[in-house]
Amino acid sequence: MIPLSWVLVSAALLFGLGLYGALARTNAVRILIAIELMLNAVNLNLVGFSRYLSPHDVTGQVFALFVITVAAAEAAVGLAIILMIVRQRDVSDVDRINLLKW
Amino acid sequence: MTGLQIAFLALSAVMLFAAWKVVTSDIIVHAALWMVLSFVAVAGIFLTLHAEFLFAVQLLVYAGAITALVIFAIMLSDIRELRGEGEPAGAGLGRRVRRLVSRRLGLAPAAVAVGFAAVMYSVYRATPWPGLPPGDPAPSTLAIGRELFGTYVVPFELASIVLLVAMVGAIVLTLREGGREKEEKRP
Amino acid sequence: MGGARTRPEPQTGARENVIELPVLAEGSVEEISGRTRQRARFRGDFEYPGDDFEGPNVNRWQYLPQTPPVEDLLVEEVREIEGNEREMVMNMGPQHPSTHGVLRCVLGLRGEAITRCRPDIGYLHRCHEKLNELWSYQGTIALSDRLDYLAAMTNELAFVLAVEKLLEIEPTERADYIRVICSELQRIASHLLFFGTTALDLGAVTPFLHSFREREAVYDVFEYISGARLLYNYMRFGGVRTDFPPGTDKKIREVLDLLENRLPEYHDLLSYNPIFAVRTQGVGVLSRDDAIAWGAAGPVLRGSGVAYDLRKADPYSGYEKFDFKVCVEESGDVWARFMVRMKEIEESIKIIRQALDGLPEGDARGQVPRFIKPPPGEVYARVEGPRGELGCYVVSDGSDKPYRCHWRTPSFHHVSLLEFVPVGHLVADVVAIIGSMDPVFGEVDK
Amino acid sequence: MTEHAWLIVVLPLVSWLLISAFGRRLKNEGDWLGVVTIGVTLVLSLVVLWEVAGGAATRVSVPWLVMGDWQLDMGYLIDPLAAVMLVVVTAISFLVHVYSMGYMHGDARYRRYFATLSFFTFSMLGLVVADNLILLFFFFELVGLASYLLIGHWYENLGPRLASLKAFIVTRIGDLAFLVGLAVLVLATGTTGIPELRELVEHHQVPATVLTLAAILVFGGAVGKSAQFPLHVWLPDAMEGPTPVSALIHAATMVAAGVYLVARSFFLFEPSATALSVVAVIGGITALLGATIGVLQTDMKRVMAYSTVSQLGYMMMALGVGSLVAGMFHLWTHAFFKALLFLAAGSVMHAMHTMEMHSMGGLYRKMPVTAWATIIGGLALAGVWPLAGFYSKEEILNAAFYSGVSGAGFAFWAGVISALLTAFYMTRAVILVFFGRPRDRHRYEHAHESPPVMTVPLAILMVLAVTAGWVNAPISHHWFGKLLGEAEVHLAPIVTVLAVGATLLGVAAGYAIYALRLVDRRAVINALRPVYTLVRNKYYFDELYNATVLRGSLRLAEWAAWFDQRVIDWLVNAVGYVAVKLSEAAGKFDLSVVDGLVNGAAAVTVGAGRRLRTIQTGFVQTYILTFFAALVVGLVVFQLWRL
Amino acid sequence: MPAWLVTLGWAVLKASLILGFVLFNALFLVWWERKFAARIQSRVGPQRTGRPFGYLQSMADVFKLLSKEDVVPARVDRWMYVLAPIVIFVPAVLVYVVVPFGPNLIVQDLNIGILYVAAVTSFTMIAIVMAGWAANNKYSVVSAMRAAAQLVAYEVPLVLAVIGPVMLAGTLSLQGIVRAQEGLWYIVVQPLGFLVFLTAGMAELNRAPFDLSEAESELVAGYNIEYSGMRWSFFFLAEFSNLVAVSAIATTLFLGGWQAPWFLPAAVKGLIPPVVWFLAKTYFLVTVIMWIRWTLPRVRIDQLLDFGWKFLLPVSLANIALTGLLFPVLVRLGWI
Amino acid sequence: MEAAVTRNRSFRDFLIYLYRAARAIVLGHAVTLKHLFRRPVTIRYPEEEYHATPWHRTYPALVIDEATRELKCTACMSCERACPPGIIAIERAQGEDKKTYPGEFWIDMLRCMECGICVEVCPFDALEMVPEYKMTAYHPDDGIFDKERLAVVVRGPKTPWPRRKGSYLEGGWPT
Repeated sequence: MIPLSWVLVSAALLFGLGLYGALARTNAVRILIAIELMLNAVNLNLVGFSRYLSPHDVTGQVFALFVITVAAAEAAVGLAIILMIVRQRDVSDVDRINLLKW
Repeated sequence: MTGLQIAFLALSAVMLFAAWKVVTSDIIVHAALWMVLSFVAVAGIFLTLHAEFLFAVQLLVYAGAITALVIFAIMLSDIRELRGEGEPAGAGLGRRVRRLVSRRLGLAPAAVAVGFAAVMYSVYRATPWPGLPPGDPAPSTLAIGRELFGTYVVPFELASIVLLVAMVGAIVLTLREGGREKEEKRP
Repeated sequence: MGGARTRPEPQTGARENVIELPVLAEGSVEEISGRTRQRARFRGDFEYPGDDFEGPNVNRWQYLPQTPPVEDLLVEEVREIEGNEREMVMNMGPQHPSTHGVLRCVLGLRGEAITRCRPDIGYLHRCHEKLNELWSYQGTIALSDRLDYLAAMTNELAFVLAVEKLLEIEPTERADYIRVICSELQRIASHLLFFGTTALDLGAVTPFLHSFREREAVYDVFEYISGARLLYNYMRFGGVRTDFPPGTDKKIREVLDLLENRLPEYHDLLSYNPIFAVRTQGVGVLSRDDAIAWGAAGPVLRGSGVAYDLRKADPYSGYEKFDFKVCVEESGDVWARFMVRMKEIEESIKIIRQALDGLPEGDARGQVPRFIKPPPGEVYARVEGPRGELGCYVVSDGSDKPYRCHWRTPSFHHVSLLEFVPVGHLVADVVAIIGSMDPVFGEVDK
Repeated sequence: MTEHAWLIVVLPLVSWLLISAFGRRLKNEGDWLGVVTIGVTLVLSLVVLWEVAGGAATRVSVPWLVMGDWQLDMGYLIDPLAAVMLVVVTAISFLVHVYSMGYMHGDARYRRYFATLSFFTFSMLGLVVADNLILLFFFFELVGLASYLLIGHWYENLGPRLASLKAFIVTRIGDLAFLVGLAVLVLATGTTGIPELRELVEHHQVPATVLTLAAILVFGGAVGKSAQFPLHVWLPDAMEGPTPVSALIHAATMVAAGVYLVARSFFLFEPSATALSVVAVIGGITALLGATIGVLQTDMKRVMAYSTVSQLGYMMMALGVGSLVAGMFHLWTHAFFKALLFLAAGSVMHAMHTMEMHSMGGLYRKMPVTAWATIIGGLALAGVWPLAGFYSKEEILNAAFYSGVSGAGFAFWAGVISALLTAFYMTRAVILVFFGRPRDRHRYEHAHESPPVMTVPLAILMVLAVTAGWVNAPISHHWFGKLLGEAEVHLAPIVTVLAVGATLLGVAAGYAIYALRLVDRRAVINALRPVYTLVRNKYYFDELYNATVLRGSLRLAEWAAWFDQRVIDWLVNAVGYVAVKLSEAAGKFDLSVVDGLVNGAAAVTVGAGRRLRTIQTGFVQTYILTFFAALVVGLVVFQLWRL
Repeated sequence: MPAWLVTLGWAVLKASLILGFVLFNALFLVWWERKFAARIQSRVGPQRTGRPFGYLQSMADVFKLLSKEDVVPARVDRWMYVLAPIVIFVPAVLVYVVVPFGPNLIVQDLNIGILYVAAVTSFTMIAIVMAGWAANNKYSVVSAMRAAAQLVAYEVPLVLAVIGPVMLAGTLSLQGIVRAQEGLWYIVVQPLGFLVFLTAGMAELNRAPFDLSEAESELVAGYNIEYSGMRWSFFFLAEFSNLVAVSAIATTLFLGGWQAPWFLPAAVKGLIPPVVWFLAKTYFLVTVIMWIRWTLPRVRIDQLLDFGWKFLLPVSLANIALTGLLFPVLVRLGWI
Repeated sequence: MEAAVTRNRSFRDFLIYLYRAARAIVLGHAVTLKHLFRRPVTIRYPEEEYHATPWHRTYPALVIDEATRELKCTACMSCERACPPGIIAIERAQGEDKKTYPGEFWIDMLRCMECGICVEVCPFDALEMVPEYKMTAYHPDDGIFDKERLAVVVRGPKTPWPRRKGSYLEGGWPT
């Protein structure tokens, strides 16, 4: 019998860690990893809510599935982009990929 | 405290520790492997929440596919990173702290992350959550299948299109111009 | 990096002295071997007293271009690769199961694709040619066994032919036939080993053991003929050491029948296996021009579409009397070299049968003194070994030891091909390519 | 057989797949496969028609897509309408397949051609048997796609390329209307199945306005596909495609799909007088339009094309005046004689390598079969007794004559005039092409009769062009009409007289002008110069579309600008004026305080902007950081607020 | 006795049973493969230890390995180096949790059984990458990358091949799939699926002709190049454990698991206990895989990936489509 | 039979290739299956032995004359001179009958290349290559064979041909 808040709190902590990773690290792959962590946190929330708020319904789990799908797609495309950047500019450090700068 | 609770706490401790190592470890391969551990722990938590199907999917997709992708990307991207030279090495707490603040964004990421978690925590604490309904739920696999192909058939199809597009996109992106036949494969 | 079709640019100053000879479309025998010699001279890896050889006391080194030691070249190159973020250096060998001995290939890798390959040799150097100068002619026969230890008979034959030229004697007819039989049996044995190691390189263990089983049968015959299984010391000036023991004919025919029964099995098991086909076809293509220009010989040359076989082109020991085909494949890849060798086994069987049928009576040993002192002079004799043109260059100063004995060994030239053939292939292909060159390091590191 | 009618649809699909996949390795690139398959489907269709005539009908429906509690079915509906249409489609398709074997011989994309032909047939048949509107729409689109592919078969040339695009885009406009109509229907009724809809409509469970709206929108689809005014412009251009394709698509099947669509959903139109009027008027206009333009075309195929437009107008008109049978009957007869005409034109083209009638002449001696085919087709088209066209045309005029739908009168007279013009231009075409002296000696020398593989279909079609009308003639006791559920036929003698008179007049005029040269054409043209110019330029439709579609947006923008300047500016100025007055009243205060504030605010903004610009570091991470920081702050504020 | 103790006791018992089975299998199969390969190669194979057939050879090897020095080379990534053998061994054992050895002989009949198998086996890749990376050896890194690419490439057709039986049985539970095959083994209706499964399974196992990651003639020994002694033997154990696991899963999915052949009369069926059937089929498949290993040469990595992505994947998809198309027919025939 | 690589071929060719490939693989498996039931060729050494030909050259042994029970060797030093690697060492001794005999006779078997030249040059047939291949030793020193280790009795006709006939010595120097 796990209280829902436990789930939510650990998800929040995981999200926070992922957020920190996504913000503080400069390697693009690592940022992607951190984003995956954040998505996992979201999934945890979804599954937790699904279990507690609508126990006879699996909507939350279905959404978590969709999140996983999107995460997979995101990982594929993101890593492909990173590879492309590395190939073109020979860096995987986002500090050196600052073409968005004004 | 029931066994389930102990299991949950242990799993989330592992998950959080692994996540912590993901963001702090110096060698990127280590980060990737810690990520796997974190994912596995999340899968375990899914199991404690009676989401068996998601447990399997989580393992398959994250621990299997995404990890492979990440490892490929690491191996193919930057050799300096592989050698652990990409970011200042950190042994010892002092060095680590110095690294924290000497970075471009300074302490701000940490502050934001902690702030976010804290706010969420306070929100969760303040909200009255419903208790757990009694009894173990029926296995959800069948229900998920029905939902996917019933109510959510359109999102499902969209998701598959997204995957397809991502696949094609990834292939197109990583394709070498002029074909690698010339450059690498065949003389 | 360019493909294998284009020769890599000279990487260091040492190569600037390479003379780019025009590639002739249909090179005559003399042209090809002459070019081979000439190229070999300037590659700076052995001394070759050619036209400007003036006598015993000439310091031959002065004619050679100043070549930095090989090791330095490699170190430089390794540094260069390591400086490149996208490339990785991989040392294949000298202790690698698939380099057929102690070859070290310094590979530059991008992913698994080879960007450059530098063969590094010399790990098995035994001062062979120097020993030749110290040992008597008699002992040199025994020593020449150790050159290409998988084809001892043909090594001996080359040396014996050279000395016979010096002595201006002819072997007996029976001896010639026996020499032919032994050479061809040796070719079969060597090619069987090639079959096995190729299979092993490509990951199939079973064909290896099967071919060794048959090779043992061939060695049984050798043992019966000469008393030794691997290093025979069988050839003698003017003949062979001993005549065939009684029953040899039957024994040899048994082995040939066995081989003819087993070869289809080999083909079923490996040659026509689709995996083997895709692993070898189109891999390691050596163009006809490159093959000629780089002094390739034997099956490697014939695999590139050059119908050049010393047994036909410059017959010795009465090969002109036998009916056999020169096996040629056009595609120049690993598969072609493999198939050339497999066909050669069949041709060798044919030759041996003919020789056994026509084995003349007579003495197998010439009337030659045991201790010889050939008149001063120099002579070059060559035979078609299992690996290609095996040449022996002997200089006599009239003493009982060769003044100089140089060996033109095919494997040496084939190893040099590794510099450009594997480029663009994958690591796994390097193994196949080395295997298809079938080098024996006894004759590479003389 | 009726319950296995899905075979009819599936066989061409299989043929398409097989030819696409293995055509390269089949004998003759697989053309025989298409011919055989379509032949089989023709036989099957005939069997189905036979059974349907005997009273059989079937509907099979299986769930296709289930979304929550709404499900979409997929199935087929075989009723007399569908059965008739099946026969038309398969028969023409079969003949065109056979004909194509000769016509397309040696084409670079022979296999692709046949594959697409099969694909088209499949789509068309699917359209015919579809039992619900969404499925029908689906096949409607597929038909459009196939048509696009076929028109653009010779895509190396600019003409076909543009024509295919034009056809595709113009029909898309109509399809859009159809789609909207479908949406309206689905929203109003919750079902798309045709029988269910009919049920609902017949029990008056659909509001009349919705019905009218839906009917007109659905008719929009038909307008596009059937080349009705004002979307008829694509059809003449579509003649750039191979001629057999024109015969198949632009005479018999695809353009008839619009008519069929209206017929299929006729129950939507029946209760709505407005919708019927719209259909009738549009049909009448189209008929007239096509006929008039056809008179002055010099390209043989274009004459046929405009004739088709005109005839399709006829069919629409017939439906509009409330006679399903007349429309379908004309569709039926028209399919045969127009296919015949097109194939004959193709045969001519095969021989002459041009379509320009002014470079032909005297071809009768060279290619009698083709000439006879054209003559018979022309006569049938003109409506000469006892050829097919006579019956159907008379039926239509009759229906219009008796109809109570408003606009029927216009339709009737439009029909009569069109009949006259039709007879005229067909006579003109026949005489110009086959009689007189050859105008292009070189081409004439090289002209020759087509191979049997092309003439045999012509012969068959000739027979059909003669006899197809008899199915709804007294001789067959109006079998066709009864099959489609028409009660009784009233034939007004006046109509017959008018129709026959118009036809004869037209033929006579044509003969007089072009064969006997009794009238100086130049004089007539000069007399009617403005009309001539207008018609000669196809009523400037293409130019109109250019002007409207291309420049419309520009004009709109200009107008908007004008409106902006004149109206809004005026308002603004007026307000400004008042403000100025007010400001003056409070001048000093303004100057000192308000200006100061405003300038201050501006300065603050500029300065802040200058400083904040540095936030735009170009690092995504910074942005995310800001975002989350803002989120955290916002959440904190929100929490505090709630407390 | 408290309930949790009972649970724990059972769990320990089951775990040790599985572990025992795995270890025994490895010992037996090492010997069996040696003998089998030897006979194929006209050799005799082990014969001394445990005369006359050398059946104690594996035991001797175990003792040898145990007594060997545990070398941890300099500059390895120590933690990963130490962990990798364990990480590779654990999923190899965990797979057996859902393998139905008999009607009641199963540790836990999960309702997502086959998904569980797929999920757990995908960890092998991580372990290999760990080992390859940790050893600080270029050969092993290349091998690890090969393994990762290979496993990703073959995971997909493997799972897709599984879908056929799952569709026919209508359940993900392995026990359920076995029970559904009472009337007919699925290999009869899923020959394509079986072949794809076996091929992809061999690739997952890193066994010849797909043993690229430990290609001894190219990468010397690949990811376990630096390992020695007991650590190395963990890789070895895992390999054989996985070999049996794949065979067992294939048996379960396609060969009717513990069911006796469906065409036998009931009386005959009763003679032999189900577990014997299961083991017989499994070992038969193991032998077949060995046979293939000792016959075929090794493919190249790009060919391997081509084969997986461009051949096996479409074939497995076609198999699914075919199954879907044939499903009604089979139902009508009463075959399922 | 031809196993072709599929590259840019049509689907039909691909099918043919597939068939050929499957056939070749099946044939290969048939070969291995056949071998499964063939007799192994292994010689299990201690139990079974390899019987080399009698004239197998393993190492040169000193022949004991069976009649006199003495070594035939006269310590003429021919072999020592002729040995290419120079691994024969003889200490000549003289008996009472003035006959020379080898006081010590060593052969460094670790370096012997078994060329048989010593046997060929021996004018007294006192050396013989023997087919005895069990020469293992525990210590490198044991690899240097002395007179006792080398002495053997050779029974029967060792070689199938007369040994002395047609010797090189009989020929003359070509002029």
